[in-house]
Amino acid sequence: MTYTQTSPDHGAAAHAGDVDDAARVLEPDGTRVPDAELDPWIADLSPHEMRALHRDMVLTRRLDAEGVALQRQGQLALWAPCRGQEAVQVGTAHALAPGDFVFPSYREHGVLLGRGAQPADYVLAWRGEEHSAYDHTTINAAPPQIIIGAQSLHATGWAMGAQRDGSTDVAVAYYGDGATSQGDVNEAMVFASSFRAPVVFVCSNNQWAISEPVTVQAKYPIAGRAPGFGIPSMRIDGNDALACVAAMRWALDRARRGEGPSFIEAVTYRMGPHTTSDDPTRYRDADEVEAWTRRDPIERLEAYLRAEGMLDDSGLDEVARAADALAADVRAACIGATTRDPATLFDHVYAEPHGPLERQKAEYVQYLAGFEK
Amino acid sequence: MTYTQTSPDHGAAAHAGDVDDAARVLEPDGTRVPDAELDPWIADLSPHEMRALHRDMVLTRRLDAEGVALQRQGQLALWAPCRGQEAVQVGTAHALAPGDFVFPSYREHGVLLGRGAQPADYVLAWRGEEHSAYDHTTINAAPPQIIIGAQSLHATGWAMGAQRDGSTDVAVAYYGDGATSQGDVNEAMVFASSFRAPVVFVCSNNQWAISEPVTVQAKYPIAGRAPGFGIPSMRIDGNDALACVAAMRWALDRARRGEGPSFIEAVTYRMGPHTTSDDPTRYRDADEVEAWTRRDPIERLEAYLRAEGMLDDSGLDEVARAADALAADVRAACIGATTRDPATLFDHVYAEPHGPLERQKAEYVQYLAGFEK
Amino acid sequence: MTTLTLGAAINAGLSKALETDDRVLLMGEDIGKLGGVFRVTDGLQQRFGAQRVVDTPLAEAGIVGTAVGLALRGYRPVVEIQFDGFVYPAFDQIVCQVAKLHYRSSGRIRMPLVIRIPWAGGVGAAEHHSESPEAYFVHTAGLRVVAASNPQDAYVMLRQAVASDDPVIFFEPKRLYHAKGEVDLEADLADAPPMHLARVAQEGTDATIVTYGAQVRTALDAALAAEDEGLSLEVIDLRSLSPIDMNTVAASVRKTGRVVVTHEAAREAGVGAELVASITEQCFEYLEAPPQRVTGHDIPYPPSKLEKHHVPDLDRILFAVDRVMERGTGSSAASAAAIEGGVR
Amino acid sequence: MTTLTLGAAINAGLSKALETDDRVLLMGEDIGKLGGVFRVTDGLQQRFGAQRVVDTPLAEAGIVGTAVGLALRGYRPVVEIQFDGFVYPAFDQIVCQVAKLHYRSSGRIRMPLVIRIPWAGGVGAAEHHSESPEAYFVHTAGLRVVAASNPQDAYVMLRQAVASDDPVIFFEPKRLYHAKGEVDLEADLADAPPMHLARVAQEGTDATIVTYGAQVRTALDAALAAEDEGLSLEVIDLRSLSPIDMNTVAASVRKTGRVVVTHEAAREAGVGAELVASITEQCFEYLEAPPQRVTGHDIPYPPSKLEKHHVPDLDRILFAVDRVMERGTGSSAASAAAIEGGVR
Ligand SMILES: Cc1ncc(C[n+]2csc(CCOP(=O)(O)OP(=O)(O)O)c2C)c(N)n1
Ligand SMILES: Cc1ncc(C[n+]2csc(CCOP(=O)(O)OP(=O)(O)O)c2C)c(N)n1
Ligand SMILES: [Mg+2]
Ligand SMILES: [Mg+2]
Repeated sequence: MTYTQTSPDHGAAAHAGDVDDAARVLEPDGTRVPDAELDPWIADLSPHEMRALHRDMVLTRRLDAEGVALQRQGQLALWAPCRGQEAVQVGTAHALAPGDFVFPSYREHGVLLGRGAQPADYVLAWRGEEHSAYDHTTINAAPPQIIIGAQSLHATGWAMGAQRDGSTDVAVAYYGDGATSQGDVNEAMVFASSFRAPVVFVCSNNQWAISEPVTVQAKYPIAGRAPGFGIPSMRIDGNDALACVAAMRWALDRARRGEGPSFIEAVTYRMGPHTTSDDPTRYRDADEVEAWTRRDPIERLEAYLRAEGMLDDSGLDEVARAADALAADVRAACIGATTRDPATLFDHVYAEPHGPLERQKAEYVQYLAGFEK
Repeated sequence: MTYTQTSPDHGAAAHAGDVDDAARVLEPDGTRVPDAELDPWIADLSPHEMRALHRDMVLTRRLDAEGVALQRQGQLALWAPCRGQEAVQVGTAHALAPGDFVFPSYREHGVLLGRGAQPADYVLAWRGEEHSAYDHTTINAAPPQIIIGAQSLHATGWAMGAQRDGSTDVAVAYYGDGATSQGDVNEAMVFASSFRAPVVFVCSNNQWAISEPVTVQAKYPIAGRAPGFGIPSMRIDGNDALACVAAMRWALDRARRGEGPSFIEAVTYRMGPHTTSDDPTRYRDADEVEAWTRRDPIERLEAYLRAEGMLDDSGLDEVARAADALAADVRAACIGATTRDPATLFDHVYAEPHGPLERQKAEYVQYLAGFEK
Repeated sequence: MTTLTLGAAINAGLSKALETDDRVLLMGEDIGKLGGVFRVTDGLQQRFGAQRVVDTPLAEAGIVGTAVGLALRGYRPVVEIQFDGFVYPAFDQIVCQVAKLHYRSSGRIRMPLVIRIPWAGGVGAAEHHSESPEAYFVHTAGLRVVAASNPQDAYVMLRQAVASDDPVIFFEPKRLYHAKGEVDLEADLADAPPMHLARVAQEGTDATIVTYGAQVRTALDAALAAEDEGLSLEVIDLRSLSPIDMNTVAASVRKTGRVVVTHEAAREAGVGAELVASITEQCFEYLEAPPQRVTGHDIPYPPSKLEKHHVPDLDRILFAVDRVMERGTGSSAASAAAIEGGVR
Repeated sequence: MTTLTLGAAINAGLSKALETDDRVLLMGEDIGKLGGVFRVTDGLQQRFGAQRVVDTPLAEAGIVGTAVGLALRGYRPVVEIQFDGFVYPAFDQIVCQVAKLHYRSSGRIRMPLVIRIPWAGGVGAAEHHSESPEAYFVHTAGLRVVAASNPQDAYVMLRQAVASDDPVIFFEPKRLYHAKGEVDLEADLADAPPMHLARVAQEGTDATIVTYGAQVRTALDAALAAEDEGLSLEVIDLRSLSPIDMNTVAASVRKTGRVVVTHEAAREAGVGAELVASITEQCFEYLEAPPQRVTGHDIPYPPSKLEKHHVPDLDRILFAVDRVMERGTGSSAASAAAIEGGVR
């Protein structure tokens, strides 16, 4: 539903983590249910596209599992798992046009996949070889952002630029529930609203910011904030890939028609630890995790596609093989990575010549050479 | 009204500067009109209290005029006039209990008056003698804040302390429409809501942030933001002193009863320049200013009190004399101020002993002494 | 040549930049109709429109953060921070994003951003309006930091900053906004000295004063006063604070053997510390006396009635000159007090 | 005496502070149930309750800004910033409010705030997780800045910081969190050396190494390696970065005449610049060679696979020692390479 009301009295009943009142078109068991606001946006979604959604979610999950495994094996320094959040990542990315530009956080592996990332793109930063592995212009994605919420302003500024260029390109900022507490994220709403910038804010409310439940950040549904800034919002079931496509299309369409920013809160769940360094058993109940396994986004779409006859065992096999192939490629890209020459440390600090730093580089190179004698 | 709805569609009609839909109990001509939400809070307001409100507004205006005059005469470096905003400043301050603590911006002269400031308290900072003239514990007011919005967090933290102390003291943050764009102000709403802190946010929407109209900060009424954070808000006519008392009592009462933060948007107008350094003719129309003279907060209450027989010429004379006396005291405190010994420059950087700085002080004092020989 | 104030020279530089490159845009608080609180952007919105001279919401992180996004989209934003003391809310965006994005992206992303900051004290302003935050940015790798001391440099360096593909923190000494000088508005940028070079503002042989921004004037006044004492002081205007042009500084120190560094910012870990450290490292055997720092005290900026005791003046510089000359301290300083009235 | 890791020593210090003074409270992200991402606050929420060990919303300006308000109400907040790189959103509140409120109020307001920052690199972390921002705070008047290098100091200095009526930025060298040492948990705070004093970590006569934080270990290792070369190095652990205990530093430099300053932060206008400048000013006639700085390069912190080339190690320190000793550079460094494996 379009979020137009945030009465404190109404809110007292709602809870920032509730998923029941979020909009969806697929029930957890895959049953298709109508939603007047979402349905129009996916009326034309072909079986082919739905299968692609399913496939990309499976690929994302497989890739994510590979990231965890590579970290366990000492090949990566760290990994931030996205298991459970495949629908919102893949679904929203699916709705994008090539010219759109995404500003992801560190956990948006499914978004990168949707943008056409190459195997090495997923892992080199986590391995510590590069701060950002991919070329932002190739996949139209900014480097993954670690400073929580900072990218929301970058997306807004990029959108202001797109607007000035007279293009219909849209910027998308991805961030979590925790990020909504940051000043930057709120300032982004102010700027986006004030300038009617063609930007979409996608908040993946995965219920946790490391060990803090979403209720530390918000008492009432996060989607209720944007309207106060003049930004219409939708609160959707983030484990329903079709709802995610629909909401994203609604938002992108508004942006392309010059109606400015929109906000999407996708209610989902972080099934794994915050990162491979984290131990969630210290702060959350197994019951809660268990309950969310029954809302799995992949099983949900799979059940629907099977019931509708759009996907069968052989299709699933094919997807599983593609997923394994991707994982193998990622693994190869990771293990095959070599660390660059230390002299390159000094490169790209500045785009233009910088004498003192060039001297520091020369001195360090000379110093290193001393060991080779 | 309690702000519970901020539909973008509804909002498209509303305008962040509109005053017509703000709640009031006095029309601009002083006619008393009913308001179901405000009325109960001022049902017991005595003629004596209403006269005090009027008197404090007149004193504030006179004091403010003296500040401008002192600046013109070179006695002050700068002054930020509050003319036109007396009702919200005096009205909200009037509702406070002694133990409450205010966190003002630089323009809240009427709030300081309500807190019992002494003549020198208004001017010494503007003269450049001190950063903050008054003792915060005497008038329960933090130093006036120049970093826009920063005090909203201080108020929230203070309220968290009051809460821990089990007291019923309430913190009040005062800021302008421009401040609502700052990250700090939004983070303050997050913290206040999350911890149910007994804090009241009073936003004086005086339509301008220096040269920028409020529409640069907000497309829709600012009061619509707080509910999204789980904070109920009221949007009131900030030139109606009685409405200001009522709204503040509503908010304080909530805080004291443990119901947490509230937000008040008082729609008012900055009749003068931003500061004495500013030239508003560069950016706003005389017509607009002219229109607002017809909504004068003092005339409005005066008309009402006269019509009700609560105030007569002799009462007005007495108020005028008190105002002149205050202005004379302020002038005397200002002109009589002396600049402190330069050696004190080094004092109070640290609360505890600091060898290197003490040596810097000693060296500078010795250096100065060299000129006296 | 045209006679312009420093403020007008920057205005002319901005105007030229907007004219020359349609990817340049200005952003800030009150820079449009009002023309900025110092009128530095006066008339620009009227001339170039509100899409290119943008009054932003009141949020510095927002201004710099959206400018980062605009740069990613190919724009060259020139951001105004209204006063020195209001840059801190944008510090995170400047340090983690503006300064690092080129490096973080292995050179793929460029950040041709200029952040203009009306800067430093001596104008009788209120709290937070007289800050000297330059050392924070000098310590931050990835940023270039410059400070103009006269209208000609202000005009040229502003245009160089806009043309640079690196982010530039551009400090404007606000107490010189009304100082006048000759500006060559037509000169070719390619002929101008590059932004990163220091300038010998006055030649001398007995000692070197290294400084920047508004203190250059004070140093020149000090050099004039010292002449009466028979002292020949060389004054170096750094212009670029990061990188520092140590070639020019070291050449001077090797010549004079004595050096006074002066700035308004606090001493502890300030730009003066870097200068004294680098000078010592590079000119150790030439130094005839320990370098002296004449800086703001290690205190928050004081109330304006007392600021004349904080901002280093002619006397304090001469006092330090006496020390590096190893003369009885205080003599020339006290005698110079007579002419101090005319200095600031 | 108890053997504790540095992290556990801080935990013990926090626990003691919470126990001793009920106006003390802890605030930060994930410090409650989780006990912090480094487990430094482990068990404290369980023991002291959620009103005193507070999981805050994810907003650093908010954390520090509300702590300011709590201090105004008479509390003594101890704030945790989760990682060094996340302190910048709070920079405005720290510089304009925390550091200045005592001064701004002519001493009427006190800011007994501690801001704990897990700090610096060498642990293979992701971007923004290995920053060394100390110079920003050292340059800011009104703050005290300290850095512990061992469990005993960590325990005592944490408690001194909490007891101080001034705001203290408390840097915790994260790569030493698991380093063990003896801690006297019962000792009287009054008997401990004051927080602002440096410590001679090792006595020596040929040259002085001045450092702080995790680099103290590296410097001690370098001193050990240098012994084999017949060199006696004195190592000074600053402990307090603002103010710097120049008495201890200068006494050592006057003795040795030669000095190497090392830290992980970038060189330009870093704490090392202040040290070299102050040493030169105060010990000029004792210096036999120009002081050397061994610092992180003037680059953003690199990707972790390359960090060993950024964080100064034993070899780089010895290389600099050779230079201050005016010996053929590189000799002892190269020979020391053999034992480097065991160092970090
Ligand atoms: C400015 C900043 N503060 C703190 C952190 C540390 N941190 C990393 S992730 C995280 C939680 C983020 O939660 P959320 O926004 O919900 O995203 P999620 O991890 O759940 O995807 C925190 C506190 C950070 N990276 N940046
Ligand atoms: C962080 C910060 N940025 C900019 C300024 C400069 N400034 C001072 S007052 C002001 C406008 C404030 O407008 P508003 O919040 O509406 O308050 P008003 O002055 O109207 O009372 C600005 C931009 C400042 N003081 N602090
Ligand atoms: Mg989350
Ligand atoms: Mg205003």
